[in-house]
Amino acid sequence: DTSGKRIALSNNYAGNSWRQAMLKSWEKVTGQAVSEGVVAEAPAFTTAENQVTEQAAQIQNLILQGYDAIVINAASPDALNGAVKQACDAGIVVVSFDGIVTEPCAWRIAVDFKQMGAVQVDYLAGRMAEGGNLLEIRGLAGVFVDDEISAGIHSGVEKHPQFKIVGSVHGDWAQDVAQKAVAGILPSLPEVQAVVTQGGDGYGAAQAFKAAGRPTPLIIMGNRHDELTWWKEQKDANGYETMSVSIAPGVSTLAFWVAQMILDGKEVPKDLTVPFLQINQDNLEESLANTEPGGVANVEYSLADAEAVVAGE
Amino acid sequence: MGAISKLAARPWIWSYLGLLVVWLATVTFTGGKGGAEILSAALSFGTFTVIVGLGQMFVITTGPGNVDLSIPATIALSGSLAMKVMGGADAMLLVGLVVSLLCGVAVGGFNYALIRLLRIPPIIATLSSSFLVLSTAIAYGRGLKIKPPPMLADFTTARVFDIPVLALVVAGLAVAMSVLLNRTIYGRSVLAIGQNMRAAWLAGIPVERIRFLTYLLSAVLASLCGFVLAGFSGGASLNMGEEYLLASIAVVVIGGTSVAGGRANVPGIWGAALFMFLLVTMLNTFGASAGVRLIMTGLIIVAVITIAGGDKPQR
Amino acid sequence: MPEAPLPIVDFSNVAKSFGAVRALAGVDLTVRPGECLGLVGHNGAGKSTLMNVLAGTLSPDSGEMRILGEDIRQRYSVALAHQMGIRCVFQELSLCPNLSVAENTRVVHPTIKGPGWRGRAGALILGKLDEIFPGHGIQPGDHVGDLSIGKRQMVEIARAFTVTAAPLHLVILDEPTSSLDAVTAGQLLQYMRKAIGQGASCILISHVLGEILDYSDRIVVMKDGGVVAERPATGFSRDTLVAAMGTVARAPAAGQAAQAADRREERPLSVRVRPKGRPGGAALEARRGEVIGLAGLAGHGQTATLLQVFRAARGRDPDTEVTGAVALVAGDRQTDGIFPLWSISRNIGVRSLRRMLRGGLIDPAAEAEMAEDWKRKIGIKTPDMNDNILSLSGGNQQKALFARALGSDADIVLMDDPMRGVDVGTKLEVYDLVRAEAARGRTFLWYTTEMDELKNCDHVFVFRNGRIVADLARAELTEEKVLHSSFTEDA
Amino acid sequence: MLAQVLSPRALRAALPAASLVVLLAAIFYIQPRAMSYFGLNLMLQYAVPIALATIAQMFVIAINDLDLSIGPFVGLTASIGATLLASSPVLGVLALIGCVAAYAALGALIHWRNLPSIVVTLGMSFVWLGVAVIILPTPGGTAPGWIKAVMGVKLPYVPFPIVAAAIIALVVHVVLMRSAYGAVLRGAGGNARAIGRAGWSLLKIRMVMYAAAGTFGVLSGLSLIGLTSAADAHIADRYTLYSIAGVILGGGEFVGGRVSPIGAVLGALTLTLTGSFLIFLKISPDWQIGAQGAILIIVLALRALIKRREG
Ligand SMILES: Nc1ncnc2c1ncn2[C@@H]1O[C@H](COP(=O)(O)OP(=O)(O)OP(=O)(O)O)[C@@H](O)[C@H]1O
Ligand SMILES: Nc1ncnc2c1ncn2[C@@H]1O[C@H](COP(=O)(O)OP(=O)(O)OP(=O)(O)O)[C@@H](O)[C@H]1O
Ligand SMILES: [Mg+2]
Ligand SMILES: [Mg+2]
Repeated sequence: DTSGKRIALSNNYAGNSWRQAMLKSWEKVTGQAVSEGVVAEAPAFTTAENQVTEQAAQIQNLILQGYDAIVINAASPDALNGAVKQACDAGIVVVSFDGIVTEPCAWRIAVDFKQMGAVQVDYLAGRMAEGGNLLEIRGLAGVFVDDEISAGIHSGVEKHPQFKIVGSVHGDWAQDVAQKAVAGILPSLPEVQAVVTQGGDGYGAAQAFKAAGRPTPLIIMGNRHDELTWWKEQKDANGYETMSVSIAPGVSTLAFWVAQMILDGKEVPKDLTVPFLQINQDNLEESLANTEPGGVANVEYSLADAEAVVAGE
Repeated sequence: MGAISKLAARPWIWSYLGLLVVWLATVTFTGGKGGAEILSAALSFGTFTVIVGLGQMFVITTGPGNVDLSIPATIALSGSLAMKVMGGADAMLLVGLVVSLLCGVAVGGFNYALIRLLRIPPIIATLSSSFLVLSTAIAYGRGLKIKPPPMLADFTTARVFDIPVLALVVAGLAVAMSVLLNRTIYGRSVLAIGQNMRAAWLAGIPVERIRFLTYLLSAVLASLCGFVLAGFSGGASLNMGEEYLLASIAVVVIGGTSVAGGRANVPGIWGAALFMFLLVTMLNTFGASAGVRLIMTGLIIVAVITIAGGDKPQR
Repeated sequence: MPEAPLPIVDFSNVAKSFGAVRALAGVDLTVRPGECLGLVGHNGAGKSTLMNVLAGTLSPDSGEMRILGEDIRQRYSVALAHQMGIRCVFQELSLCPNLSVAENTRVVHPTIKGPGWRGRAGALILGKLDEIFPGHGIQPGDHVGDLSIGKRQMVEIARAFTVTAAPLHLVILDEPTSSLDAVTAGQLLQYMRKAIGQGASCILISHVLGEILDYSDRIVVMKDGGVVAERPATGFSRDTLVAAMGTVARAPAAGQAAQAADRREERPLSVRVRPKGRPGGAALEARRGEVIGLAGLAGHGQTATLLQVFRAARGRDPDTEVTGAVALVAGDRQTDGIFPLWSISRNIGVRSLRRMLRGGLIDPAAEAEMAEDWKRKIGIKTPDMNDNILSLSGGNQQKALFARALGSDADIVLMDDPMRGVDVGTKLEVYDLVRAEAARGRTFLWYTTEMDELKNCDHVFVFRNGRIVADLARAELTEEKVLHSSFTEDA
Repeated sequence: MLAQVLSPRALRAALPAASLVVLLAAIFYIQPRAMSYFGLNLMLQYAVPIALATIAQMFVIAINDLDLSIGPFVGLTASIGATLLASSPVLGVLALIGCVAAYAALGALIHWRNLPSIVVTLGMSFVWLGVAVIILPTPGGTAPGWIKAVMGVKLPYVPFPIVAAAIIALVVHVVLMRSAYGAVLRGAGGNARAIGRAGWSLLKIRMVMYAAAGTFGVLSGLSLIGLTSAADAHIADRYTLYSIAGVILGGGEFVGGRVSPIGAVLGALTLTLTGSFLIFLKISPDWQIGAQGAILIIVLALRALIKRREG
């Protein structure tokens, strides 16, 4: 019975639509859980600045407030270990997701980011047997996720040597930054057959190609509403075909249920993997219909879903 | 000779020289390919930096310690407000523009109230207010991505002879701002206050009214930037202003405006904005890694300012 | 050997140019031990430049420089000057406002360090202040920024006379009395004589010719970057000195000041300041066309009253009535007056921008016209009004500030000890200008510590501790009365 | 005597301490559990690196410059600390000395060419970040054990962060505010020309101040990894703004050489605690960022009240 337990969400950033959807999902699912008496309280805390130190201080404050479990989307995999260890030492259950922490005492709900990169090139190899020039749009330099996805993409290119990365820019996972960066490098590039991305930047890339008057290449999309909408428009207009890979922001709710299960005394392995969200040509309409304007394609978890993930299904 | 030394004394010349060098380096690397397109891209993206840079320039010119750090948050709030109000309808275009500008007026007024009534140093005042503004944007917009009205989107992306129309409009705005700075009582007052606030007051300048107008101007230009930027990039987002924090300051100062106040320069802002864009483009083109790119960006900024030299020592 | 002792300073043919301006055109200068050299000359004659060269803060373009017989031309610097016992009280203040008086003393004495340095520096400066300015009321722990300009000047002067490791041979005083009231100035000059009696030397620069004539042994007159006369002080009279400086001596036009003093009630009111808060003071009243003097010791509320009027003209203040536009001529030109990045003409025009508008924009031609107009009227010494204001000498900068106020649309002109650093000839011209403008209906409120200037006023209010303690009409004005009121009701 | 205690100057000097006390009282009221050795230790740990960075910024502000690169610089030194210093100590120490030297050289460059410090440090912020990204492409590394030990030390009665903050404040106070050369250094911020005319080398003064800033930047980076045990190139990006805010909260001013080391440290503590305060308040996530701004405004508004009383 966890009806007296308190679970806190420690979040380091709220400045983009993915994080906003993540917080919204959390609010929705935990709100219901609280009203049903599953847990006593499940507030979310966001730091003002996307900073490790601020989040570490935040975790320490949550320790002080005596929460039973802390669910973390971490600003850095290693640098929060000190604070996480302190939480564990205080007898608090720590579950990290999306931005996971490496401290062994915490649970990790990880996304296979490498795979997220590799699968893009695999998909391209299926679509263009003869290969071609790739433009890579990366995330924020110096951040763990960016490196992982990029490594996955590069391993994919090694596997399919008919592809060649002719340019690489940092789009910071933001549509307008990506647009600007792509617009800058585009004039110097030869014809680009496909764009590999990290999500959130596909629409910006499309805009940049259009503005430069270049033919639109095959752009791997993310899961934001604008990206899916653009894809749909292209599909309807000229049968444009691509795919989208992303992480569902609702993974925060999975983390919530995992924390609840641990508090409930259930046996949960320390490392869990969630599949990333993939949208294909045929389930595009359905995903788009389920995504509200301005939001991102999402999956929210129920306790049953969580139990299934824990059971390894 | 005389002409050259006269030109060299112009503080903005260095940013244009810098952009020329960087552009040549890029074009040389690509074997002469895409030179015009790169410039055209620089024009269309530099435009946004110029808009906020103009406002930041007036603020910085009012004296040491004056800087507007609320620009990114204002861009985000104004962009999302306008997009939501317009809801993608052409008919609402003017309403959206007015709402966005009013948002700038509100932010500017709030900034100034903090500075004046609570005597908070501008850097900290605008930083604090940016947190509040961003929160408002989050609470109100939740990062809502509503498409801009087609007319706005078309206007912001339109080109004549490969020159972005928006860049032409903003060039006009820059000329107007240059006149405002050099030929109006307001502009003179800003320059005077930047050199010596007390002397300006004693010379009969309504110091506080001018500072108020300046913070207002900066915020209104930032919200205008948010409006067109949202139109240009197909909708507003919460973090769309982030990169303009440092960029707005950098273009102003690289463009030859004195951070000590009292000396401002409009043409330099254009040069610096294009230079900054071309610099990133050049390093992207060279295929430099993120680390090398950052280092080169920094070193080139330092090199440009070192060659240009600082303020000449006064008696 | 009965040979004359080695001169402390022996300069010959020292020259210095700033761009096109030839500030020093080959100057010869000697200073002997135990003498006070008076240095006079019109504004921009090159006095401060010469002193800067002597103090090591400027290096000359050419010339020979010997200090205590040593040829130091090649390696001269501020530090060396200090080592050789040469100190300078510069025309602009050289204190750090964020430091205490003791800390400012330490700054010029590298040898004061180690534990207890603060106490030693404090004792050193306090001792010197007590010696020069008894009753000064300055504490070593006071922050210089909190002190009035007069007190700062006292600190700086006392600091120049303090001695630690380096000897003291020569103290340069560049217009030291310009921010001091008559009493303090007297104290300083007295002390200076005492120090000279003890073997030190001084160079005294001042536009108050009485000081020069009374307190120096030898007088050097500079004009346009060169020395034009050099004689023992006894060889000059006031008139010959003025003549040597190149200005035509004129008797101050005191007579015409007293106009319509008895019918002042009939004139329309320009300014009325009722005493604020504290009881017992009289009200200040100025009527149209009057020149009103604000007298008393420095820092007794005159400037504050001017600022009160200035503020009241722009807003509401129940205690202060102001009936027209005001303009202010600042005396502390560095902090209150000039815009250092601007040209002379912009500095003059800033108060009159509204008048230069053509179609909503400032007309550069109108601005240039105003500048040229005033260059002529007030004789600003510069090749080009578009040059930076800082290229002017101190006195000429002050003239530009006069031009700013007199050229404006103000009905009431506030003058905050505006003649600091203005040479005699210019002063006389300005007096005339003020009289002429007053006759045309302008009202002047004029704070000054100089008796000569008060003689140009229709009415004088004497200030003490922020209040008006005496109200003297032109006819009753005497130096004794002003001094007497300045010091009454106080031990 | 009493008049002196109540003088505006004294009140202004007391303000940073007063606002800290008020904030602490509010926190203790909302969350009594914070009022313990454990609680204070947790809340104030991260104040140590911020205080060090604030002191670094203060040295630069003292001579009327502004350092927009201190955050990335701390990130760089943290990255060096978690990689080079741990793997090959000699190389690591040399690299850190190099960092300090680079700062001194920056000061020399700014002086030599009379450059605006804002632009130069803005440029350098990219350089520091770039070097950090090259040294540490992905977050990680491990802090040397001795740093972790120092930062994790448990003192009797008084939590380590409080002692550390007091030591930092006092040491810098003695060096900058009480020493004979310190007076000259500050004087350069008040009236550089006067200091030059008194025969001091302004070049040397600027280099000394920048080197001091660099040194405290290094200390900040090292203390930071002592707490986090790993580094990240972006770990301290926000320290730039924090440090500026800390100096101002501590009663410093941007121009005129008016700074206070004790105030700066108190300002850093205050900033750190505002974060805690907010979390204890439990505001809606939408407004948490805004509330941080609101608290900054409230604390600074107190300053305005006192200034107004000054008249
Ligand atoms: N005694 C003074 N000395 C110098 N400056 C002053 C003085 N009093 C006020 N000021 C300056 O004037 C400003 C406030 O003056 P005031 O409230 O009259 O505004 P203003 O400049 O007249 O503008 P507005 O016309 O909009 O009221 C302050 O910021 C200060 O810089
Ligand atoms: N740094 C400078 N740059 C340009 N011109 C200068 C500079 N310093 C002095 N001058 C010029 O040199 C000349 C001599 O100036 P200086 O200050 O020595 O005059 P002064 O005799 O001290 O006058 P005053 O009595 O007004 O102080 C002036 O014409 C002045 O304009
Ligand atoms: Mg002079
Ligand atoms: Mg007013």
